[in-house]
Amino acid sequence: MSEFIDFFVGKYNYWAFILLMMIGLYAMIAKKNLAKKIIGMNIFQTAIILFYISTAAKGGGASIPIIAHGHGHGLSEHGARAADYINPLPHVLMLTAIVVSVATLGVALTLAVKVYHQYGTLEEDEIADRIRAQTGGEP
Amino acid sequence: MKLVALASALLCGTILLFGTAEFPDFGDPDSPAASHVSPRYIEEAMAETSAPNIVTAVLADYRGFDTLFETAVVFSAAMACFFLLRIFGEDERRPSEKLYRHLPTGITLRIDPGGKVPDSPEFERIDGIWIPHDVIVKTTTRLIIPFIQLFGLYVIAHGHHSPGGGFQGGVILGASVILYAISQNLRQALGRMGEAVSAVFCAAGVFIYAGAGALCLLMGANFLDYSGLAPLFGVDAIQARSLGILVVEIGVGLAVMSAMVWIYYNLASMGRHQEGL
Amino acid sequence: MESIVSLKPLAAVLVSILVVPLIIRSGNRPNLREGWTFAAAGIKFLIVASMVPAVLGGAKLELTIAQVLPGAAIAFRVDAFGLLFALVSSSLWIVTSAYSIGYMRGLDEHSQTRYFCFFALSLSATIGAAFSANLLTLYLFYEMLSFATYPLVTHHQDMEARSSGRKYLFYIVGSSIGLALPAMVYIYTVSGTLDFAAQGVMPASVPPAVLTALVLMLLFGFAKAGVMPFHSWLPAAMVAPTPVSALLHAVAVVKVGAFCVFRVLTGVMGADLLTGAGLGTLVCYIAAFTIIVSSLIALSQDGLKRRLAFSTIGQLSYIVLGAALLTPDGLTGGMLHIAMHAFGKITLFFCAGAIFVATGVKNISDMTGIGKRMPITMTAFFIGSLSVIGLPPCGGFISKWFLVMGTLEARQYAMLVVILTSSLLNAAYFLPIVYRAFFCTEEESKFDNRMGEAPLWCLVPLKLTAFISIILFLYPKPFLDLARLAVVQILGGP
Amino acid sequence: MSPHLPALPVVVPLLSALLITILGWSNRRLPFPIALVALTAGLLSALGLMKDVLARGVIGYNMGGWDPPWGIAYRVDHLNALVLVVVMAAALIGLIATRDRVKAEFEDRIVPFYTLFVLFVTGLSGILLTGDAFNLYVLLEIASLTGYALIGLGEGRAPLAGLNYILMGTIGASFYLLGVGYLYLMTGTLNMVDLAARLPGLYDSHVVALAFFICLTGLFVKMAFFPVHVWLPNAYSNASSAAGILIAPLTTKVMIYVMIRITLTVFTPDYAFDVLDIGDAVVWLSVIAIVMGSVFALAQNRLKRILSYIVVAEVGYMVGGFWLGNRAGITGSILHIVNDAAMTLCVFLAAGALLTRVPGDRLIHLQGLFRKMPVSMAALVVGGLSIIGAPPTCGFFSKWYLISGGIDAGHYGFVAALLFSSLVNVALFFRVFEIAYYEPFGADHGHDPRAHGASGREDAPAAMLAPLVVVAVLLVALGLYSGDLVSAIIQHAIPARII
Repeated sequence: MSEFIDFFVGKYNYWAFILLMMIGLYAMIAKKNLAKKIIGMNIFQTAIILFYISTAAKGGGASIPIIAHGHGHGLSEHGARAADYINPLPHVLMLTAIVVSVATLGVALTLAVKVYHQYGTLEEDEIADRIRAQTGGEP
Repeated sequence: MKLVALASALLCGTILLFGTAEFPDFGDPDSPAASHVSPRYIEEAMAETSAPNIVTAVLADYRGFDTLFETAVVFSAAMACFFLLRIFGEDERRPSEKLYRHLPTGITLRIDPGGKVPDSPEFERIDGIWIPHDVIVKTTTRLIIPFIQLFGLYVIAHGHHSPGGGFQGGVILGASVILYAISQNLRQALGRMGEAVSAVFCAAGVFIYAGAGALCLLMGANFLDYSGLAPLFGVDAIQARSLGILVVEIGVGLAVMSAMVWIYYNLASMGRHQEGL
Repeated sequence: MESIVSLKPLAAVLVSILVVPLIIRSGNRPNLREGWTFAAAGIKFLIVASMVPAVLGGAKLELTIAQVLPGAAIAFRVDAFGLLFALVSSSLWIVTSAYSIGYMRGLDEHSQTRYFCFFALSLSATIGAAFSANLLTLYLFYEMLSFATYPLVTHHQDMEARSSGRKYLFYIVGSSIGLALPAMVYIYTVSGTLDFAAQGVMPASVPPAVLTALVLMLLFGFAKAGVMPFHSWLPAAMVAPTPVSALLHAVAVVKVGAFCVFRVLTGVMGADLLTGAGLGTLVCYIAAFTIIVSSLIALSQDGLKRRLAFSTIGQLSYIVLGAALLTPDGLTGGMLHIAMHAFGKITLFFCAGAIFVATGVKNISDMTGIGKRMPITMTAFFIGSLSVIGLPPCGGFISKWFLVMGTLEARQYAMLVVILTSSLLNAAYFLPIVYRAFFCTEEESKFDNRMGEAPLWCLVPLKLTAFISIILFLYPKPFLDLARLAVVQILGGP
Repeated sequence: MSPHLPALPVVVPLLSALLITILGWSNRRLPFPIALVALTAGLLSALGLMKDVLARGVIGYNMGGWDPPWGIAYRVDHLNALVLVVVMAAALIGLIATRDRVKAEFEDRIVPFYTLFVLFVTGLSGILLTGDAFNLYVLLEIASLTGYALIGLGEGRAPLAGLNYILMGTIGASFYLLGVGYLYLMTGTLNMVDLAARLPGLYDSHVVALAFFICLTGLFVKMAFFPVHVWLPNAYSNASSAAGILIAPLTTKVMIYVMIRITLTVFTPDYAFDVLDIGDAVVWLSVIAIVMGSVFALAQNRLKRILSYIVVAEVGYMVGGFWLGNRAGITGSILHIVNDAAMTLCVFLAAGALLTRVPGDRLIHLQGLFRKMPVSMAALVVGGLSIIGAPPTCGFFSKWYLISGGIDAGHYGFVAALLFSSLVNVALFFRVFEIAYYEPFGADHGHDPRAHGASGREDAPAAMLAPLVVVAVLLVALGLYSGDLVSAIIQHAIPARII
């Protein structure tokens, strides 16, 4: 039992991201409303961002990756130690991923607006009904 | 459908959980991620790029190429919104009546489609959802906006030393314009920062970034190798990197700000740039 | 045996492709258009004929177009057998072109420009197949021929043409992609080459079961050979205009199929390998079955062209049989039969077409007494029949003679019986037509006594081919020499 | 050649896309020439790269002057140089051919259209050249986002199709990102070569296997591999014909390249084919993909939908061929990337040309088009024959290698699926040809066409026909030169240990 608790406690960050991801995936597949699907998509992306960020953490008092007293001309007299700062790379990567997810969200919302314009609804089954009414069932 | 969704989500989750057993623990300082590539950034970034904020150094220099395309993603998203949504001219499905407000008296005229439009400067065209009295909101935002913008500039400029940089600063700047648009109205915001300005600024921001990289090429260095710009700045190679980072951060800030504003314009008014939020 | 690099094979193939744009350009000036066709046909025949001396001298003319796969290029190699086939097809193109003019104009058919274009393309494909140096090139031209003839088969563009066209494609393309292609790739995988070589290219390590499967896949895969049960496209394709049926379905298309089977059995598999595995006999029996059954079906057909079609199916299997006998005389007989049957059968088709142009009659039962109205046509028909049956004084006798010798040589006495039986059946379905045409009472005759032959453009070609059929009996030397040489080349003699 | 050549195929289009917006905003005549110059330069630099690679082997290029694995490095070898040339050429031809269509379909949106399209090409060429797994994700998103936008603006159901494309595409890209994250977690690096160097010690780790599966799943979504193909048919068939022509030949092919790259370079063939030993399973999946793609195509009654489902089946060809894991199969797969790009371009371009003169792409609209638009139909025939796999068009040769790979691997199910799909393609295309060949003459057989008016010929504008004819000729040329292509380039793109 204690092993299990160790396992769980030691890796709770991964549990959290997996849970978020499942929520996002569920929303994308199960929800009929396109806006909710888009929200699910965003949750899904956020879960992955959480995963990356959590890998950057370092125990033992590591600080944010900004070198203290780093002002002035930068030669290596400051001598930063890797263990003192958390891993900057995942943060960099996720800055990019956040921007990408925002951009995707923007385009997705744009298309949702267009769909709403066209069919007057964002419910998938109602849209399907309208399409059937318009085209007489042909694809 | 719900069952299928639940099943696939659970399946996906279980498979992923199964993998976590071999993961390094949370915060493990000896994990491969913490010990292979990243130590060099922490230990050398200051010496190599003269930027104490390691995230900025990695973002804009070591992995500056990623960031260039990150900016391009923002630009393409804004362009995509414009491409998909923008409706030019009058919306044919709703031939709109036009509303004009006589400024001195506050009287609103409704001009039916095809009617004569008053062309005196005393008349201002307004939207149907125009709300006359929102003095508190308008005044407060007018007071706040300059400070927001100042802070945005600070965040861009201070990205070397503190959390911040082009993206963050750009978003803050963009937010200030969006706040203006929300508190006043879309028409006025467009008057301050028109669509063409947003579009060209957005492209120009990315162009500054990519152009800086291309300039390095012209100077004989690799793409985005700012040390090649040293002769232009008149400083040594490491300082040149630091300055190069600043230049691209400015470009990013410009692009992100304009992109935010531009996306807002199109989304808020469904591409008609009138009757919007 | 020397090899000469020569552009002639390519030129022979290209000449009828290059003429297509000219035909299209002069589409609204029929005389000029047909002039181009004749020019191309003449040039093609001359090019082909000019290769005869070199080939008879034992040389092979070669040209590699593109090395598309390691060990398998798109390449031409003119050997005696290919040249024999090319000689037959290119000479008959000239005749058929003349006949086409008479037929198409006589019936005022639509889309004649398209017709002549695809005709030219089909001829390119046929010559290309004849000169192929390997199975890959052969397959290329085989497929090209399939697609180029589709618009010809469906020329009438009515419902019947459409369904026949579908059937045609289904059988021809379906079998070539579904059976021949995988077999080819398999052969390539195990042997690393697809070249035709004396005694084949198959390594001895291939297990007999696989070998049997390959032979059957290729035999049926080249469905243009019309071996049963892959034959029923042929009668269906008779909806095409008669010159198409004549050239393509009695000469070019079906002979390409038989040619492919011949090449596969002799050039890819190899005579010794097949004999060793007993596969020659297997193919013999399949061919024999086709010969007998198709002759029996032909007996019951009333449509003249359909009867000819079933006759063709049987005659094609003679060629396959000849190849499968795997003895020198059998092979010679098979090859000669390509030529002899071509001249005989094309005469018959020309006659069928001429009858249709002149009288509009398609069924044999309506032809009673037609001999008095169209004596020249029916005389030619008689000569053609004799050639196909294999009686002197016609060329067909010679090829059949060699086939019979081949069966004896191979000790396949059952096949001897088959050939003889089939000859009787041939006679039984052809001669009554001639008999009815000439010998009937006034009351029975469905035509009055006025002479009424088809237009001259139709008449001259069929006289010519009938005449050649007789000449070939008296003077078979060019073809016989080529065939004998080809047998030597195939069996890998000195 | 300049040492900076590897940067150019990405940098030049990127800068040009921005210039299109900056300069084109006030002058609507500029976008097309700028795009033309950009893609021409892109193609030339791609050809230059190809030449360099042939002469010198693998070329590396460090962005920002930082050595890998700290910086982002480009790595050009035979494989991506080849695909880059294909992508650039297809994009350039598409650009020229669609000029009039774009003018007609997007008259107010010329600037964003060309900006997005050039960015799309930028993203693709970046994907092809990059040697960094995360950089690939960013570029993937560039290409996807612009693709969503270009496809989303069409008629009818285009926005809905675009939205579904976004949802699925994002799942795919996110899965890829997650897989890269797992790799990063286990190795601490993102550079492909460095990953490959550090992975062998971890081959028995479940996480690495999981990372591989996650990446692969994500890429399957992106390349529209059955059964996660559902976004593709709607997206491609509803897109405007210009967008369809420009996008359809490229996206799936580049995704297949990514799969090959990840499998061969990052995970190495030892791991993918021997340690994991999933080749057989994936090939069976692709058998299903091929068969289902073909069957679905049969059920369609619109030309562009037929073509879209054929694309789905063709994806199965390439995935299956690659996962056969032998030289012939992988050769076939890579060759098919080249050929399928050309074939898809040809048929979509032909469909686009037809759509300039007929009201819609339902099969019934195609009646009598052989007479009306002979050149466009002839090109469609060539494209169709190539997709069927008739020699000497290029489709035959890649199919040849694929079948031969299937026989080598003893995977007869795959061989059967390929043949089945060829036969279905015969049925599909000849149904189209038949309709285009017969209809108006069906009723009055033997009728003299001159009565219909010989001047009924009304083909697409020459500006569209010329590129179309070029592509059709290219299909045959590619076929004839496929031997050289394989021996000079593709053989070097496959690791030597694969036999």
